[in-house]
Amino acid sequence: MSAERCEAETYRAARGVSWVAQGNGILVVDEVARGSVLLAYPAAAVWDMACRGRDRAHIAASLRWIMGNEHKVVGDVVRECLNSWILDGLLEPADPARRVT
Amino acid sequence: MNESESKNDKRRESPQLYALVREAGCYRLDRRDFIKAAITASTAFASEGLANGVETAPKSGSANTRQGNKMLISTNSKTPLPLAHSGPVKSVVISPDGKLLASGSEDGKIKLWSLPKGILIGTKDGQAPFVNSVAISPDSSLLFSGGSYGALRLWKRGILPRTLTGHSQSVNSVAFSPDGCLLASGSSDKTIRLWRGESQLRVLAHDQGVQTVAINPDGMLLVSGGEDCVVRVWTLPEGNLRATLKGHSKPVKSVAISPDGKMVASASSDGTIKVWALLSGELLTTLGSPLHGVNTVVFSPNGKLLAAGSSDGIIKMWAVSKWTLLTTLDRHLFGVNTAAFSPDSKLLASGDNGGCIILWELDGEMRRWVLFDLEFIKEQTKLLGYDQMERIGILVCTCNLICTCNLVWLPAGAALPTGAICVCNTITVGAVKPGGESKSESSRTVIGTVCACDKICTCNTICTCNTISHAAPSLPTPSAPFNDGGTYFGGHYWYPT
Amino acid sequence: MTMDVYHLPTGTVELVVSPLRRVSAAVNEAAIPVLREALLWNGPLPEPPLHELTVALSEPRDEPAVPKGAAAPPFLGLILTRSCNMGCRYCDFDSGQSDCDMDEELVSQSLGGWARWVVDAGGRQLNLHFFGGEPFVRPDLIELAVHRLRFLGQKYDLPTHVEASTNGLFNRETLGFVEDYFDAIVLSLDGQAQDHNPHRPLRGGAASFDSVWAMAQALARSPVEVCVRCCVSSVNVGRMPQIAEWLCRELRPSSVTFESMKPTPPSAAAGLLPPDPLLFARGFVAARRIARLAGIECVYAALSDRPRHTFCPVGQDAFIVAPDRSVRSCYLRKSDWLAAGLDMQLGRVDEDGRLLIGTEAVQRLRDAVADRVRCRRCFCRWSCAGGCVVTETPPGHGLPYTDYCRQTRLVQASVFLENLDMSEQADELLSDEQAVARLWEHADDRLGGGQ
Amino acid sequence: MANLVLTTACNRKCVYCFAGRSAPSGEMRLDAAQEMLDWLAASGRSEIRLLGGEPTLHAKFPAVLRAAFERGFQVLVFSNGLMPADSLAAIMAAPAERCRVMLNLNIGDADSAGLRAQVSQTAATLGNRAFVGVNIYRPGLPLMEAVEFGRKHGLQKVIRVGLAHPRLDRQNLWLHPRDYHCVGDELEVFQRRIQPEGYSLSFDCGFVPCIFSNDFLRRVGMSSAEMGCRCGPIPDILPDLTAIHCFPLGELDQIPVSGVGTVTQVNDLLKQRTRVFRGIGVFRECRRCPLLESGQCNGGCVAAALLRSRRTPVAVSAPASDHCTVPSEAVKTWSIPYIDQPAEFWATLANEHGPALQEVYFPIGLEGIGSGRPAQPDRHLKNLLQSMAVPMAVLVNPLVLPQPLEDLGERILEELRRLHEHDGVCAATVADVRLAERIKSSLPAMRLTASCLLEVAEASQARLLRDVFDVLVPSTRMLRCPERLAALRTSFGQKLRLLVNEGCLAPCLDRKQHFFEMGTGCGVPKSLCELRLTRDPWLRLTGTWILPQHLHLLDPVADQYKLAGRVTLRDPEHYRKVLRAYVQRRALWPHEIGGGPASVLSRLSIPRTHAQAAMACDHVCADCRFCRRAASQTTMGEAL
Repeated sequence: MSAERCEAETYRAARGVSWVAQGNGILVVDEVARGSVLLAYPAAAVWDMACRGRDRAHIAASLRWIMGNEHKVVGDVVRECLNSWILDGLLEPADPARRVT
Repeated sequence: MNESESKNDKRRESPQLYALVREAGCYRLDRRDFIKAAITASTAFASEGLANGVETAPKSGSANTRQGNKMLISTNSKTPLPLAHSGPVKSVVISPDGKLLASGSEDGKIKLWSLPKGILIGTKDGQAPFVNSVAISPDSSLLFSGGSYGALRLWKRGILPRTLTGHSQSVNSVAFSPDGCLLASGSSDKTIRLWRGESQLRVLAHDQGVQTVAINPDGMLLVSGGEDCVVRVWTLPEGNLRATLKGHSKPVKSVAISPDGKMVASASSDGTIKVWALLSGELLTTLGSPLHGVNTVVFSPNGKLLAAGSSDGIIKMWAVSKWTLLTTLDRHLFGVNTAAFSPDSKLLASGDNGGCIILWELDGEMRRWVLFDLEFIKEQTKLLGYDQMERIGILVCTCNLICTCNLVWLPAGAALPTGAICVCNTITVGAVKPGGESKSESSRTVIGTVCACDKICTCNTICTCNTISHAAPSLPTPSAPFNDGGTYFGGHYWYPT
Repeated sequence: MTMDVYHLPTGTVELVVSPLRRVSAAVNEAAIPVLREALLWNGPLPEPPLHELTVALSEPRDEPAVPKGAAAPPFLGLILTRSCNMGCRYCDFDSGQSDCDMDEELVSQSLGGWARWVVDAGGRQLNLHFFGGEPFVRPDLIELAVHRLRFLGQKYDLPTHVEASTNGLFNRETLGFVEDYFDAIVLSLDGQAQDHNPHRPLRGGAASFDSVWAMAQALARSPVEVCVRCCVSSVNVGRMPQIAEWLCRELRPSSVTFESMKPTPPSAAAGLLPPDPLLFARGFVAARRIARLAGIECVYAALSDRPRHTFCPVGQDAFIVAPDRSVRSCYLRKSDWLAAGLDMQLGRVDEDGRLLIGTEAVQRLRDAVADRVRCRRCFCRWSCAGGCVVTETPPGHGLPYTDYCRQTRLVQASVFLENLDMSEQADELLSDEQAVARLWEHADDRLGGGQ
Repeated sequence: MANLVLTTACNRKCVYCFAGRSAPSGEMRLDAAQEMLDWLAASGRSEIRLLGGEPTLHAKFPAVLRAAFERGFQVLVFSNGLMPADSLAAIMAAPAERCRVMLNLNIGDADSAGLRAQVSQTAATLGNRAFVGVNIYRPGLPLMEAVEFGRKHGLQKVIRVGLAHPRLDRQNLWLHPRDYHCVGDELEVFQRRIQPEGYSLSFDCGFVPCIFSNDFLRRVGMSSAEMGCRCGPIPDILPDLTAIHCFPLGELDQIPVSGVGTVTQVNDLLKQRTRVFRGIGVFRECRRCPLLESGQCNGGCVAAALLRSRRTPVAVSAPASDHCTVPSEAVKTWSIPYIDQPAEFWATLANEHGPALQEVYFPIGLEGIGSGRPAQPDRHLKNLLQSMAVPMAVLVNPLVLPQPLEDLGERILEELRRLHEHDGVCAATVADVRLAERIKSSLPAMRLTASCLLEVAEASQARLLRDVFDVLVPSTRMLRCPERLAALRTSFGQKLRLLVNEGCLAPCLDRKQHFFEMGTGCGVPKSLCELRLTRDPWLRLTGTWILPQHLHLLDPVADQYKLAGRVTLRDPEHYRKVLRAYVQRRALWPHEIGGGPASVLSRLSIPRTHAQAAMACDHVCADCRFCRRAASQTTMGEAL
């Protein structure tokens, strides 16, 4: 996928995945594969914003402020989180029509 | 009376304290306690049908077992009862119109209960650590209470309570004259003081502390009894000693005059009740067994019955004509301190040392009622024995998690509070002598008073239902670390000593 | 050793109160000289009825000392924006402010700097509260701030707590975010439609009750704790008990706070007057009884069961960051506290994210709130503590009681009587005009003060 | 027990109803109901409940009732009181103790006079066959109305209280978790008032222990664990013969019942389905709560917990087949006792069982210390150790050290060091925590196992032993509670080894005396148990062994298994037969497996139904008639 199309893409939780804010992280539960994972920050922020329909660019920008001065590695944190979740089947790209500006 | 005049006579009044609160009302409780306090209050209202001030559906008509704060005692065995006071009930009295029962207790509270429904109308703070005696005026409008530190207070509906100062020590007994204009108060400062309205008329001296006073129906004679084991008869209103009735070997706890004014009964800690002819002072009869001290004696208004409550919790009832023992009422778990008949002699109210008030119906269905105060029913679980699990002690397999004993758990490794006794059967080193124990006694390892097991106490097993066929452990008193007959279970327990 | 014993005529009984010793009592008029003689000129201990009270009142107790040393901020306030989507009739925060909104960098830096400050001061929880105009006008900043806070919470291994004061006008998506991450919401709701709409119309003047009520009910069904803040003016002062009963039945919030409206130019223009102190006190006492039955706490800001020097963040070392990077102790506008002759500025957030806090500014504010002339002689000295230092007791304030003082004294006296289990006397006080007048004119409540 | 949803039709519209649309509307055919009853009987269940909408509206309700009685079931009918006459007559015709009715009363809201009269009329006819049930959907409900209703009609003195739970689509009226604490306090005050009159409370699902005080839990005779773990499948079987976890979670997963092994297996599959949500909890504070962490509470109602989560509904259609197979037998490893056989015997065992043979454990050979066992012949031990034919482990569980650890500690450590360096023994089972600490510090390479004699049964204990021991053998008395074993395993964090053929009646306090006498040789081991078992022969059924044919029930929670009985398995042939049966899961009877008194005395055969029931029974054996009846049926009677 070309970079900017990938940047503009939004996501949503896959079917059968539910998540709840738990402590200072997020507990993601996959009802089908019957697994659950507790996401710590900054992954939790990426998940939260992804599920609320923010696109990659907005997530990266916000993450820079969220992590404060450790923002140098923001770019690949976002990419790595999103890709791993998509591979695990927790996250799926929302259809482009539902892009949230 | 113009403004300044009312101001001056207010100033000349004796100083009065109406109410006192330490830990000034903290109205910002933690939300959960706040809810608890409110819920109890609201359910109390709900039970009276006044939830949030809205009248709920009226109760079903049938004579059910619970009305207001009165509950039928259905079991015949002596089970623990819900309590009316958090301390011993020292005095109960029923108003001449039969509509009000006042009870004074050592928790410093005076509680007013409406009869016959038995609803708790009000709780007054007796302004003294103990309230020893209460009396209601013949016109049922005034209530007098005598308490510790010489507190003698007059309560009247609608006006603020007033204190009659004079006694230096605790006031043990208060009695109205039948016409209601004279009040007698006996106190441990060896004096009996007579009051008319709020002013003091006369002071009569006794050798020892005065325990009880009574005035005869025509208001001409006053009978008093005290620690000098003697009953004295005084003339009223002059107050000179008319007779001294000797016979008791221990302090006289209570005196009562028969409605026809001919006889006076005195109850004493020596366990006997002596009935004297009031005018001649001659001993008519002696009742009761010298086993337990008798704390109260009272004649029924119709003159047929004499009731006496003793410190073993049993109320005995005699027929006045032939002094035959009619019935024994045995439901109190603690000593009976006080008793009072209703004006129609159909109801007897009795209060005991545990804070229980029981109403005995003397005719018709002969039912027993107990008065309870919902608000404070929460704290009384320490006294109420909770229903023991009737698990017999045969061996069990992987058993469940019911704990039948009143022990307090600590998570493994937790520090022992100071002064607590730890009883645990950890697998410890060197606790058992090489010879092992005899077969008969089960091989439990007693570790003495302080837990000697290793630093990490691995014994926090969840209590299993008991195993060896001992009786289910009775409620261990804090002094005895754990009951001898019962078993104990794995776990790191301590008793709050 | 402080005297700290106050006495107050309430018409039927005399109220004797010692807040520091947490003792309150009701006595008759004749007992006052006896107590005064026993306590002030250590005369003989009076006999029984007053004996116990005198012993309690003569226990030595020191006044709480003014805090010294480094600032220990209980919470961080963020004024994300001064703009607001409502046009409340009594609000003089006209949204056309110059120092408009915060930017992301300031939000991130102020949270980072403040978290370090709390960790150094040994704090055990990171509390964040959103002030402003209407914080939810900028949901993106809210989202950023909350995630930043939780990131810091995870970094320093401290639990986090997020609250906001809001007017309840936010959309469903923001509601989702609030349900997930917010611990408490202070919702401004001035009663039912007939009370709320005259006070709080939308910008264009349209009624706002329906949308606020829908959002309130959604919040009530969420795990967020809802604290309702009800502003009382002459319009709805008569309906306080009904409002309390309706809230407890329909919304079951965790607490209901009643505040009297402060007169402002817009409110005068709209013809809204502050509530009459006596009517407010009657309404509050009745509302409090109803709320207690439903197990819900009824709060009046000036009541407190613990002695304190100040009833608002000022003087409690709170850091409130405004959009102009300044760190201040009060969320009112700068022009307000400058007009009152006070400088609430504590410091500022510098460019690379450090909090520069002037320790002498913190100490100056602590001392400023600690001693208010008018309050020295009033029995609400340790609970109301002078009210708002900007509007009620600015420096150089006069001695006579203002309407706010009168209202607070009456409410406090009634609540004391209620706690003494003398509700009838409280009702008698509230219904007896002369008794109220006498209480209000009672210049010096101190037992030793001139009669 | 199990719930049969006979029909979804209902003649009332309760505001809080969470049965609602979770089940496809319809009525269970009579033959389907009979098939279900047979299946439940085969699964060893003795009690069923008839639910629905309103079960008594089922066209052939009397016939269903008769079918249940024919199969010896205890029946409990959940009804709203508006019963057709024939159903009421059928219930009245049934024997009183076999058929009870729970009348679900709508207290607090304004029932029409007609409705209330009809319910009262039904209650009056049922009398003490019925008891009142109440659903709490808001705080401040007048609970006393239920007691007065029960008193007026002479119903049983039991009030069943339940919380109204939310459906996943949140369309019904449910009790919000923020009001749980108010309801908890109301129930405490209510219980206090009705207790003197002999009324007792019974609790439906979804309650959590933190809303009640310890006093209250004691008074209702429940531990915090019992109050906390009430959310679990029963299961509910819908008219189309699919099983669901419960009504609120109806749409989460439906498992077709026909073809599945037993009810317990269906329950396990449903439990696995919701296990993943257990960590959420109904309150925000649940995540920091020690009760949840220690397994005493499983976070209350999952449906209420799911309120806090963002969910995308599951529309996965479960393939019918794969849900019905019994979970595959994972290869489990075995720790087996050393008997004095030459190295060849162990070599044959090793290659026969291969990876399944974890280790052979032998008692430490120090004179005077003993392993709580009489001295065993160990002629071949030395060369078995040298031959390294099979991994070895040493047993150091001197239950009762004759001297304090301070003097014995050094000798034990030095012996272990010798075994470790010379003979390559790198595993030890220890029964004393301080001893284990010393071994861990001086011999870090040694894998330590916590012996079952430590009586580890509580999650907080397991957490403490986490950094000292590598494997934990829990107390045998909880061997039959898969939930508690799972909780223990999570809090221990490492491996769990279950001792399966230890027949000892776990909490028997004579056990220490028994081991002590064996260890010091100054008594006869049988002397203690025989006395008790002759008096109550049925107690042998309460032994804690798990037979090979029932091991699959423990597979989900066990990492390793252990075989005990070094004395009773002395004969090599018998030893190999028992080991082969356990590893390959072929049926055996208790008297064949050896280990513990229950089997030593005489032949004992256990009916399959009894073994199954023992896994799911409430373990209150003291007054449980089930084992007594089973004992009379087995051949044990004449054997003794």
